[in-house]
Amino acid sequence: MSRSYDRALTVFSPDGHLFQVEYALEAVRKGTCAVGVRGKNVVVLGVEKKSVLQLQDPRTVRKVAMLDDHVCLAFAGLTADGRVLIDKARIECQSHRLTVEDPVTVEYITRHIAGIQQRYTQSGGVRPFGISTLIVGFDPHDTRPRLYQTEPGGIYSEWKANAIGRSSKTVREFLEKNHKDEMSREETIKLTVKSLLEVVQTGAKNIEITVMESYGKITSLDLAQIEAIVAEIEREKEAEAERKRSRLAATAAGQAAMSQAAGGSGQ
Amino acid sequence: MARRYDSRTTIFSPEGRLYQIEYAMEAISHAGIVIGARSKDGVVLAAEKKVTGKLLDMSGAKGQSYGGSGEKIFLLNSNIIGGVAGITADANSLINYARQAAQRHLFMYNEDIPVELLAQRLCDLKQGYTQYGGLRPFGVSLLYAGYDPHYHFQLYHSDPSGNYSGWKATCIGANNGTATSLLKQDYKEDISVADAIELVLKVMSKTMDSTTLGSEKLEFATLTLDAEKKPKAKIFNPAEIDALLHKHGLAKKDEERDVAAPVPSDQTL
Amino acid sequence: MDISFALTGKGYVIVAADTTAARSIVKMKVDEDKIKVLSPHLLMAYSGEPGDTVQFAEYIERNIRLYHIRNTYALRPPSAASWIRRSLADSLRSRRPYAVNLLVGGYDTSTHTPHLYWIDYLGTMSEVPFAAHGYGAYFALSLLDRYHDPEASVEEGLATLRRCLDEVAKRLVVTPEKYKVKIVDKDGVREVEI
Amino acid sequence: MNSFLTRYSSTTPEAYIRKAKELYGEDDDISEMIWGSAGGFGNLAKGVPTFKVPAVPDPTSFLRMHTDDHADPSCRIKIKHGTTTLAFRYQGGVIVAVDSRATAGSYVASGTVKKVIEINPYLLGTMAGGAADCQYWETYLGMQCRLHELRNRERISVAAASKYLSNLVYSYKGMGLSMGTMICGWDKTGPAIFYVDSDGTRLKGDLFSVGSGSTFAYGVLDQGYRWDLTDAEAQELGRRSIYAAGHRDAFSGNTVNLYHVKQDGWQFIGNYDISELHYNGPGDVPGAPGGGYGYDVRVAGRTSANAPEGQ
Amino acid sequence: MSSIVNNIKDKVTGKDNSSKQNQESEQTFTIQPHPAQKTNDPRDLQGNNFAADPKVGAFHAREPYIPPPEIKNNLPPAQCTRSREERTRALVLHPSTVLSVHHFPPRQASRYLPNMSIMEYNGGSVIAMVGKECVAIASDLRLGNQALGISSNFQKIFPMTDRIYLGLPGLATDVTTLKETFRYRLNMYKIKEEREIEPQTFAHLVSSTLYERRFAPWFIEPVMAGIEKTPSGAYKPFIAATDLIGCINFAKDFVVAGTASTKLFGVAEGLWEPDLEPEDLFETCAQTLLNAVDRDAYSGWGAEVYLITKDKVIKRTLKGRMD
Repeated sequence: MSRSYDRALTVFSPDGHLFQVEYALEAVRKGTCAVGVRGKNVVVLGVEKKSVLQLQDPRTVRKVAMLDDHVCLAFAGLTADGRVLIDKARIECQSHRLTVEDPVTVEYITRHIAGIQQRYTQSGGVRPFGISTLIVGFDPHDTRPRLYQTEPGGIYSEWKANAIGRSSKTVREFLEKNHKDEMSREETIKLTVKSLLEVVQTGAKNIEITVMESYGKITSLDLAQIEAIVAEIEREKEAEAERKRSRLAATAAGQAAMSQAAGGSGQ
Repeated sequence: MARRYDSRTTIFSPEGRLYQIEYAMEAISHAGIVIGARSKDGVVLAAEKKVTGKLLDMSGAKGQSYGGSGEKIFLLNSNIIGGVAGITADANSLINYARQAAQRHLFMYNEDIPVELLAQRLCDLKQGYTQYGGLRPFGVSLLYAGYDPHYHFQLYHSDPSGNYSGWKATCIGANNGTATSLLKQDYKEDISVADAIELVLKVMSKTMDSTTLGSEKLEFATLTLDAEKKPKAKIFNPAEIDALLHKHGLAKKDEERDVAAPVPSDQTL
Repeated sequence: MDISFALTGKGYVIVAADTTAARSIVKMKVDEDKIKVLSPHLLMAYSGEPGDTVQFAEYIERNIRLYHIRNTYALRPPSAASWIRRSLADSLRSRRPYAVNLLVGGYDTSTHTPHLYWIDYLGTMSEVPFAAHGYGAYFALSLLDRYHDPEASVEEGLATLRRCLDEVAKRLVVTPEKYKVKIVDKDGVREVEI
Repeated sequence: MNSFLTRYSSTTPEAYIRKAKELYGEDDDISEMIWGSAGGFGNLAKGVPTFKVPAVPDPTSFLRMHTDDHADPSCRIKIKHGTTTLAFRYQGGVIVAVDSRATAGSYVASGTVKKVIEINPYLLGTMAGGAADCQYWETYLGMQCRLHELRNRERISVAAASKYLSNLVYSYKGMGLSMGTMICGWDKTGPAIFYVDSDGTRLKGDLFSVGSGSTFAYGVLDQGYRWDLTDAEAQELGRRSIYAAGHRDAFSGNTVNLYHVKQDGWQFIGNYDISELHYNGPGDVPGAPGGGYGYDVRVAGRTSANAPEGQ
Repeated sequence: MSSIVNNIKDKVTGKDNSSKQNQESEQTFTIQPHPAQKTNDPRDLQGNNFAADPKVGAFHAREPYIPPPEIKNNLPPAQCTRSREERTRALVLHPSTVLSVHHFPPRQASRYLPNMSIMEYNGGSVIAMVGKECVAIASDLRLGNQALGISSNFQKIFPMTDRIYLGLPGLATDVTTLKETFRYRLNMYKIKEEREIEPQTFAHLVSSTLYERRFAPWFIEPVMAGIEKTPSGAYKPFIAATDLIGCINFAKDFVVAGTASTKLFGVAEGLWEPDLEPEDLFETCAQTLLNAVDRDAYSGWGAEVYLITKDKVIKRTLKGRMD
């Protein structure tokens, strides 16, 4: 009889689950992958981009949204929900400036977004937002890059690197293995691309990279730049594989030699 | 199992899907097709009418004014025309909303609403209908063909979920797969509006169930710039549509008709 | 006693405003910037009732910025000016109207045209080739009738502005000593010394 | 003696003296005062003309209350304010230029007012403020100047004439006289201009403009003014400055009257319709640049738009 | 200056600084009964047709004066030496623009006395005149800030439909606001009704829009002109004006408003005659406006005339005095 509680959102199931929130997370897992990585003075957002169809206008396909001069957001999940939530966040950014003059801190706007998401899990008659977000930026008068994540349930948390959306688990594991503190701009971008390549098989044309270097300084890499990075990664992999192969070959040769020697000596 | 989650819109299924939206889209795929194509000097919309019949009174069709030509294509603002596929009653309410939104923008900013902004306004409404309780989504997809000084001629598509995207050429409704591949094949960058008209009509004639086209089954509209560089929407009236089809050799070939003295086209069956 | 001037030229608008913040007979500040940059190609000089000016200007600034962030493109100068005018006209019939006079100058990148709007605290708006608010208007308008050239280069435009400032310095009883001057053209906004 | 001056003007020196004479019963004598410089120049009446004043205890405040003295637009005695007049001195003499509009409220009562008063062949007075006040007192001044000439066998200096006028109007201060005038002429010292107003201000200077449109006239005048202007340039500057004021100021306009004061007296240069100046300019006159003065006419066909080539 | 500023602020916001002041301003808000409509005069209400008798009705709208035929037909021909074409050329600044060619498928000043300092703040005047199957509406182009001229290109006449034009003299901020309000309302009307509004209906829309602000009015006295098609297919000229709270005055000859209205009345009384042909109407209207605003300090700085005939609208910008 689980029938009744997975519909009324404010109700717990007997075993303490909020099913709709969990199902919303499923919607997120269906969404395209987004990765955020923090370096020493830089924070990078990478998103997996659906292929732009031949007749589609590429201008209108946007996954990374500016919230204010110094805060960017990428989301995974239902696009329409994302647009509506982003709009609410943008209004808050300007409203905050108007009332207290200072721009929002990254944590403030994250908390605000998470708060909205939480309200939609508790209020009557609404379903949760089917999106997770990665929010990156710099606080005013601060050089530390920030990276936050929010989830449909309204949870938010700060990260050194994280991923949301399709295969985010794989990517997160990859990041856990490869992330280092104090990475340079290039290293951070490369790690972002590399981690995305874990899930994006089609390469550079389906990757979008946004780099934030300091307060208000945001750049998007163009296709050529991303292709160059991908090529470099390929080359490294190649070299790595080559090394491995040659090491293997060497080992094999060594073993062969040894066994031969052994055999020879045995003979 | 899925049955439980597909009956109410505001509910995620365990797989994270919103079935009502998907079903709404299903409804659209049975609707009469609407094709749009953008060119550097104009946008074109064509639509297949489903409500036809000998006794249907089309004399009230207004052509140029807000009335639109009836079922599928409507003037949303002086710079935007909309084509709808889906539940007609839902569409009427959305069109009304769009027109009001456009007028409010004009009132506040003294300019025609930018095309993408109007699409967004409508999508915000549609999204709301997928998130708030007790409502079902709008069973309507729309094509917006418009002009604004920011991005010039534009073509957008919005669906029941509240998603929208911009296109060079696209279509909604029945047989959209066939039409899309035809469009892909024949669409070229930098085509002129005359080419776009031809392309749309050609795709239309190949996609529609009936083999020949006529004004009783077709709605047609273009948006171009006039001599003063102001957007000019033209929703064709039945006679103009027939003339257009005739020009492109797509008109109904009726052997029984007296070729020497063609019957005025709006009196044909 | 605020004074502001603005004039168009070939592909640009120059906006100038004095930098004095006065209260009663006291100068509270002599380097106040009374020209807001609303968007990459839009400037607004404001003057009038102290308090109202900054409150209103910030309200406008944030809303224009919000429009920009929401739509990725900024409002074009004619639309922005219309919206600002409406805000003032609405406020006029509210419980406490803003008493702010504005000069809105912008460059429309889609039509390659500079626009300048004269707006007063009642919400009266007129598009003009040159404009002034405050007592400076009574000296500068006839001068600009005589010397303004819509096709002037930036240097010529600044020279004409210089004439206005000199005239005010010469004839007006209480003259501001410093002006802030900003130019908007196809490349955006920049500040110049005069 | 029902002289208004003796009764109500207590500030001027002549009033003190006259009051004293009255006290000592010398009233009916022809006092030597009238032969002196302060007593008027031998006019037929005693001293200066006399006027009826309101029969109230304090006529000054009574008049102030009911006269349009800039502050109260709903008062009973309306005085014409709209005007633009200007005069400037340069190497070639004095240029005097005025408009010709008279307004009563928003009504344009006349478009052909003569606002330059030709005091005598060497002196001009301009008129701003109360038309009647200006006309009366400057005409009266002309009379006195002529008497001065006859008595002293030389023309009165501009300084002296303006001082005389200033003293006269000052004695009525606070009673609602309204005038702002420039006395212009050429005397032994060369060209001279004095600004005299009903407050009692009297200023010597090179360049003045008076009236509601004066700021507009200044805007053009100051920018074009140099001591070494040629006669043609100077006349053009005067014309153009009044045009500027007539254009921008609702209470100035209709026509420009232009005078040039030279060593041998003043000369009337011309009357120009301001609308005609706007559309077509002054015609074939010295100094005219050709074409209309109007901004729209001047910049017709020019545009601030700078679309790249080929658009 | 500041007293005017405050005055205007208070007027437009309808703010009462003190109840006494409020009472005073309220006292000026009188509407005299509209002559063309039923008054609340008991004689009207009791069905005694006494007031309707033109000779005795105190508020009866006077019909335009039409001279008897023996006078009209025996008038000497005009003594003007120039042809009408020549005269038109002299009057017009730019070549005339044909705005749209369309195919058809008593004067009583209503005297709701406004606070004149507000009505005169920006200046401007409008006149509309009836001709034979045509109407003309004309305005000056000045925008002032009291005595200071700001712009010589401030339009006060706006097309509402292809054949209805609305003139809005008064406080300039309200000119813009009302122009936009009417555009919005008419567009919504068009969307809902799927047809253009008719002049009579439009007049009532104007009236009710103004009366919405009965106690904090828009400082505008609208004048409208258009051509309507009667059910019998004839073309009927239409002009009307309202006061600033919407009392409609349907006139048969001409209506005026703005700072030069008194002067316009005077000149129009002298120049207007019934059944003028379009070009004659244009000349009459243009001359009336130009000569009236020349006597008004707050109006002028150029003028424009819209001549609306049964098949087209012609706009002409006049060469007016620029002082």
